[in-house]
Amino acid sequence: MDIKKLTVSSSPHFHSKNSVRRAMLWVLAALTPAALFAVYYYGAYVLVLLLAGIVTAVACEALILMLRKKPVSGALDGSAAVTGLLLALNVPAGAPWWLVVIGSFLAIGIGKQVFGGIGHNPFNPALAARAILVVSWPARMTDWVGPGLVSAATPLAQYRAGNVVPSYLDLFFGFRPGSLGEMSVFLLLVGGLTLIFLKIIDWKIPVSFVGTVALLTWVLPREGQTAFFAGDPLFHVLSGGLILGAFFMATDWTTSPITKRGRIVMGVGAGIITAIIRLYGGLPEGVTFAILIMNACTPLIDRFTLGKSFGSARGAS
Amino acid sequence: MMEQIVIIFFSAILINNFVLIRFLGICPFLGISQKIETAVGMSLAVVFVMTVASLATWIAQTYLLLPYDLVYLRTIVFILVIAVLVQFVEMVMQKSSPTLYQALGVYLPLITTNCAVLGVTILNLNEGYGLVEALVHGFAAAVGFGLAIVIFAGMRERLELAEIPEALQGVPIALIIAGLLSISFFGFQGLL
Amino acid sequence: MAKSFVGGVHPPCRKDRTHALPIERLPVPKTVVIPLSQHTGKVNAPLVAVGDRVLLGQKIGDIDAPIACPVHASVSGRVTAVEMRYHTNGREVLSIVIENDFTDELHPTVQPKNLNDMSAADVLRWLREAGIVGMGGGGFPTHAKLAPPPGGTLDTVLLNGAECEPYLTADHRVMVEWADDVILGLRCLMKAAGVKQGYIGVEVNKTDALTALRQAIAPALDIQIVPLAVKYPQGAEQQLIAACLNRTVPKGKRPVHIGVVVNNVHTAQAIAHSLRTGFPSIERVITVDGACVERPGNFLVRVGTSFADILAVCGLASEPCKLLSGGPMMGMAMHTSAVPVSKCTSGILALSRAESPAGEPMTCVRCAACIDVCPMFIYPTLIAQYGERGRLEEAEKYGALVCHECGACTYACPSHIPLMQWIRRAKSDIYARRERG
Amino acid sequence: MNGSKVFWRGIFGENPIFRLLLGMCPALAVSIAANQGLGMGLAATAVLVASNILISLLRSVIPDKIRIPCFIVVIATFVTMVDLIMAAFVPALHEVLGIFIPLIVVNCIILQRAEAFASKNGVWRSTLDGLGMGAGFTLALVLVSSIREIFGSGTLFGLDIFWFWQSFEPMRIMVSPPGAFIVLGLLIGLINFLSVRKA
Repeated sequence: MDIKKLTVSSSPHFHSKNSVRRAMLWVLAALTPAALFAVYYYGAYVLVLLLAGIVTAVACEALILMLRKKPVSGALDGSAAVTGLLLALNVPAGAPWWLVVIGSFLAIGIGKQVFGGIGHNPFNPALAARAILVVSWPARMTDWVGPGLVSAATPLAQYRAGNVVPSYLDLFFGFRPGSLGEMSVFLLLVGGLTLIFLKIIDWKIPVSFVGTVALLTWVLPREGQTAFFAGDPLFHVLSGGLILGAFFMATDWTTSPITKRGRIVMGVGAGIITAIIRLYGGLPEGVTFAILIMNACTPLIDRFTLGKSFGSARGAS
Repeated sequence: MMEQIVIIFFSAILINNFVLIRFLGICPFLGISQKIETAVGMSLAVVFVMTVASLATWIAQTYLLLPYDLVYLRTIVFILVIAVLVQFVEMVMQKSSPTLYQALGVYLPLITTNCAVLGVTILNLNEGYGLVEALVHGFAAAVGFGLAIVIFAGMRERLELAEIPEALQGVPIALIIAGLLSISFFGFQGLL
Repeated sequence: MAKSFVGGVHPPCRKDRTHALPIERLPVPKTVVIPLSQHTGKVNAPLVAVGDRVLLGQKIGDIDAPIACPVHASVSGRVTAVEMRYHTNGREVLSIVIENDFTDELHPTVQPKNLNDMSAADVLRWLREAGIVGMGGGGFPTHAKLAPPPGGTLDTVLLNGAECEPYLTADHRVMVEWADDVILGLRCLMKAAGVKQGYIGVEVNKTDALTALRQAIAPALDIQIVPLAVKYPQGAEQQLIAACLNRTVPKGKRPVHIGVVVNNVHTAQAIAHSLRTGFPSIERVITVDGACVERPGNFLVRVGTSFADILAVCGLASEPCKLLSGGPMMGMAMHTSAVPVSKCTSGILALSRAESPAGEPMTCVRCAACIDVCPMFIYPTLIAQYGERGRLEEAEKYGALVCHECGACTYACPSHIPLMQWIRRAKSDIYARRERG
Repeated sequence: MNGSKVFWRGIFGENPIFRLLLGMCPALAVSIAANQGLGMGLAATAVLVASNILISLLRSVIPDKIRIPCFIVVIATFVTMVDLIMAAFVPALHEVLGIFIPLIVVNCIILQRAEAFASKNGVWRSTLDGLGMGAGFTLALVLVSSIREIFGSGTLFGLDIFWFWQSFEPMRIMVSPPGAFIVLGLLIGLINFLSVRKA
C-alpha cells in the first residue's frame, strides 16, 4: 500500500485516557450518592436545588464563554457542572431556589470567568460563592431544617450551645441536619476514596486536613474550658462540612498546591484554621473560610515548597 | 492587660485587617504587589514605619498636643511626624541596603501618603490606647498589612499566567481578588 | 520485589503481538542507504566515491574526532550516490547509496577476534573500528562512553534490558535468543572499562528473558540480573541507575561521573557478535508493529534498508496515520517511508489514528499530573507556560534543562497540552540565548 | 488646553477613580450609602479646590526641594478646617465618615493634583482643575455608593426604592468590605470595556 499522508508530530505519540472531562464526570459521580441521600432525607424539593445549581452554572459558563468569544463547548467540560453541584450541596435544605441560582451565577462569574475561566481561578468558585451567600443572606444560609423541612439546628451549633448532639452512628450515616452535601460522611467517603483510588485527587490534602482537625479538636480546650486533651475529635470529624470540604473542595486541582509537600501544608493549614474557628470563632463552622484562605496562600505555598529536581538532592531515589 | 494586648494584636491582623476590612493602605496594596519580593520589602518598611510612627505620635499627643491644648492640630502634626520619619527610614535604607533601596526607592516616599500609617496613629488616639497598646497596635496592623500584601502578591504572580479578559486586567482584577480575600478573612470574625 | 524509581507512568504495553515471535531474517534489499551519521557526535566523511565497488563490512565513512564512530557497508556492490538523504532524525544527512550485487563478498578486515588476546585499550580501539554505538536509540559511540571521567574511575557496567517503550520487543527477543552473546558482550564491556561488576536490568514482564540470562551467567558472581518493575521510563539512564544501583546521577552530570556505564543489551549482543564473527555493526533487530501492519514481528535487517522495503515485506493492512521510528513515547514521527534503518532504529511502528489519538489541547488546570509523574522531579507545566511566554529564567528555574524528554508528562496530561514540545522549545531557547551570551 | 477641557477631563477622560486609579481608599471605605459617598466627595472637593488655589498662588514662593512637605502642610490645614466645620454642622455625617476625613490629607488625588497641576498652572486653571477632579471624584463615589446601597440595603439616599417588591432581600455583602472591592473592580472593568469599545 502506498502511504500518502503521514502525521508528523512531536513525541510522545501515546496518550493516557486521562482527560479533564473524564475526571469531572467522576467527581460528579462520586458526589451523586451523597446528593441522592439529601433527596431521600429531605424530600424531592432538594432535587430542584441541585438541578438549579448545575443548570445555572453550565448556562452561565456557556453564556460568558460566548461573550468572551471562546468555544462554548467548554461549558460542557464538566467543571461548571461540578461547581454548580458543589454550590448546591453547600446550602441548607431550607434555602430558596433563587439563592442557589444567584450562588451558581456568582461562582461562575466572579469565582471563575473573571479570571479567565477554567484553570485560572485562584479561589474554589463554589466556596467563594458560598462565602458571598453566607455574608449576603446569613439567615437564609443558616436555615437548617430536618426531614420535612422542620427547623432544626446543626450538630456543630448544638455542640456550641452545649446541647445533646446526634450519636456518632447518626453522624456517620448522615441522619442529622446540615448542608445538602455534607450529611452522610459514609457516602462522601465512598465517593472520596473512589476518587483517590482513581488518582483524580491526592490523598495528602484530605488526610492532613482531617487529621489536623482531629488532633487540634482533641488537644485544645473549647471556648470557656481549660482542660487540654479533652476534646471530641470524632464528633468534629463527622460533623459539619469537613469531609465534603476535605475530599471534594480542598482538593480542587486549580486552587490547591501543585507540589506534593505543598498539599500537606495546605491540608494542615486548612485544618488549623477550621479547628480554631470551630473552637473559638464567631461561626460554628469554618471549613469554607479555611479552604478559601489556603486557596489564597496556594501560590506562596507552591513557591516555598518547590522540590529539587532529580540529582540535586541526595537520596532522591 | 496582657489579654487585651493579645486581643489587639490578633484583631489588627486577622479581624480588622487594615487592608481587607478597614481599607487603609489600598494604594501600596495595589501598587506594590506584583512581585513577592517587593511586597515583602515594602511590608518590612511599613512595619518599621508604623511601629515607630505609633510611638512618635503617641509622644507628640501626650506631651505636646494635650498639655498645650492643640488637639485640633493633630492631623497636621501627625502627618509631619510621619513625613520626617519616612525621610529618616529612606536615608537609613539607602546607606544600609542599597539593593532594597533600589527595589523600594520609588515607593518609600509613598509611605508618607500611605493612609495606613496616618490611619493607625489616628486610630490609636480614637481608641484611647496607652503607649504599649499603641505600639502593639501599630506593629500588628502593619503585620496585617504585610500578610495581606504578600498573599496578594503571590496570587498576582500566579495570575500573570492567566487569560484574564482584557477590560479586567490590572487594577480591576486586583480589586476582585482583594474582595474575595476579604471574604476569606470573614471567617475570623467573632474570633476574639 | 522488582525495583523501580519515583514517578513514571504505565502506558499500555502492547507487546503481545510480537514478544513471542522469533527473530526472523529479512531479505536483503536491492539498495541500501547508509547515513554517515548514525551516532551522537561529528558526522563522518565519506571514504568512497560514486562508482566505487564496496565489499560487505568495508568501512565507508569515518572522521578523526573524539566522539564519532565509523560506518560500514552492509552489502557488497557499487556506490551509486553520495548525497543528502532523509534520516530517521527527520533531517537530511549525507548518505552513501549502495546498489547491492547480492554476492555478499566479505571485506578482508572481517576477522574474528579473541577477547583474551586484547588489552583494555585494544578493546576500546576495536569497538570504535567495529562501529559499535548505543543501539537503544541514543547512538552514543560505545568506546567514548567507556572512557573514565577525568580524575575518576569506573566501577560498574549496567546493561539496559528494560525496554519500557510500548510495542517494542526487539531487545526482549535478543535477550531470549542470544542470551550468551549478551553476557559475552557485557564481559567485553567490563574488560574495556576495567570493572569487576556488571548488572543487567530487565523489566519483570519479560520472564523468559530473565530465565535465559540467568541460565547464561550461571554460576558466575560478577554479573547480577536485576528484575525491574514495569513502568515508563524505566529504561532512561538516570532512572535505571537509580533502580538497579540505588545511585543518583548528579544534576547536569553523566553516569560516568559516578563510575557507571550504561549500555543497551542489544549493543552488548552486537559487540559479542562482532567479536565472534569479525563483522562490524551492519545489522540489527527491529520490531515492526502497529495496527496497520499485517505481519508484525522482530526482524534482523541490514543497516540502510529503507522503511518502505520493510513495510513491503510485512504488509500494510490500512493506511497508517503515523509512521514512527522507535517507540510511541520517544520515537520520531516520519513524514515518509523513504528513510533507512540505522544502528539505533529500534522499531518501525505504523500506527492507526485510534492508536495515537490527538486530543484538543486546553488550558492547564493545575492538576499536577505532569509533576507527579515526572521522573526528574521538575515542573513541566510551569516550564511550558513560562517558556511559551518567553520567560526563560523561570523556565530554567523550574527545571527545563534537567528534562530528558521521556514524554511522561504529555502522556499523563488530562488537558492534552503538548508539554514535551513546549519544554523542548524552552530548552532550545535557553541554549540559544546562552550562545548569544 | 482651554479651561472647559481642564474641567471636563476630571469627570470623564481622567476621572480620578475610574481612570487615574487614585483615591481608592475612600471609594472603598465610605461608599456604603450614597449620602456618605456624596459627603465624602464634597469634602474632598472642597480641600482639593482650596489647596489647588493656594498652591497655585504660592507656586513661585515654595522652594522646589521641600515642595512635597509644603503641599502636605497646606492640604493638612484645609483638611483640619473641613474636619472641624463638618463636626460643627453635619455631626452625623462626620461621625459616619470618621477617620476618613483626616485621611483626606493622604488622599493621593489631592497631592497628585498639587504636584502635577497646581504647582505648574495659574489660579484660574488650577481652580477649574480642582473643581473638575473633585466633581469626577464625587460622581464616582456617588456611583459606587449608590450601587452598593441599592443592592446592599435596598435604598438610595435612604429612600426605600423597592417599595414595589416587598420580598426583596438585600445582598448584605454589598455593604460589607468585600462587596466594596468587588463592585469597584467590576465597575472599573466595565468602564475600561466601554472606553475600549468607543475608541
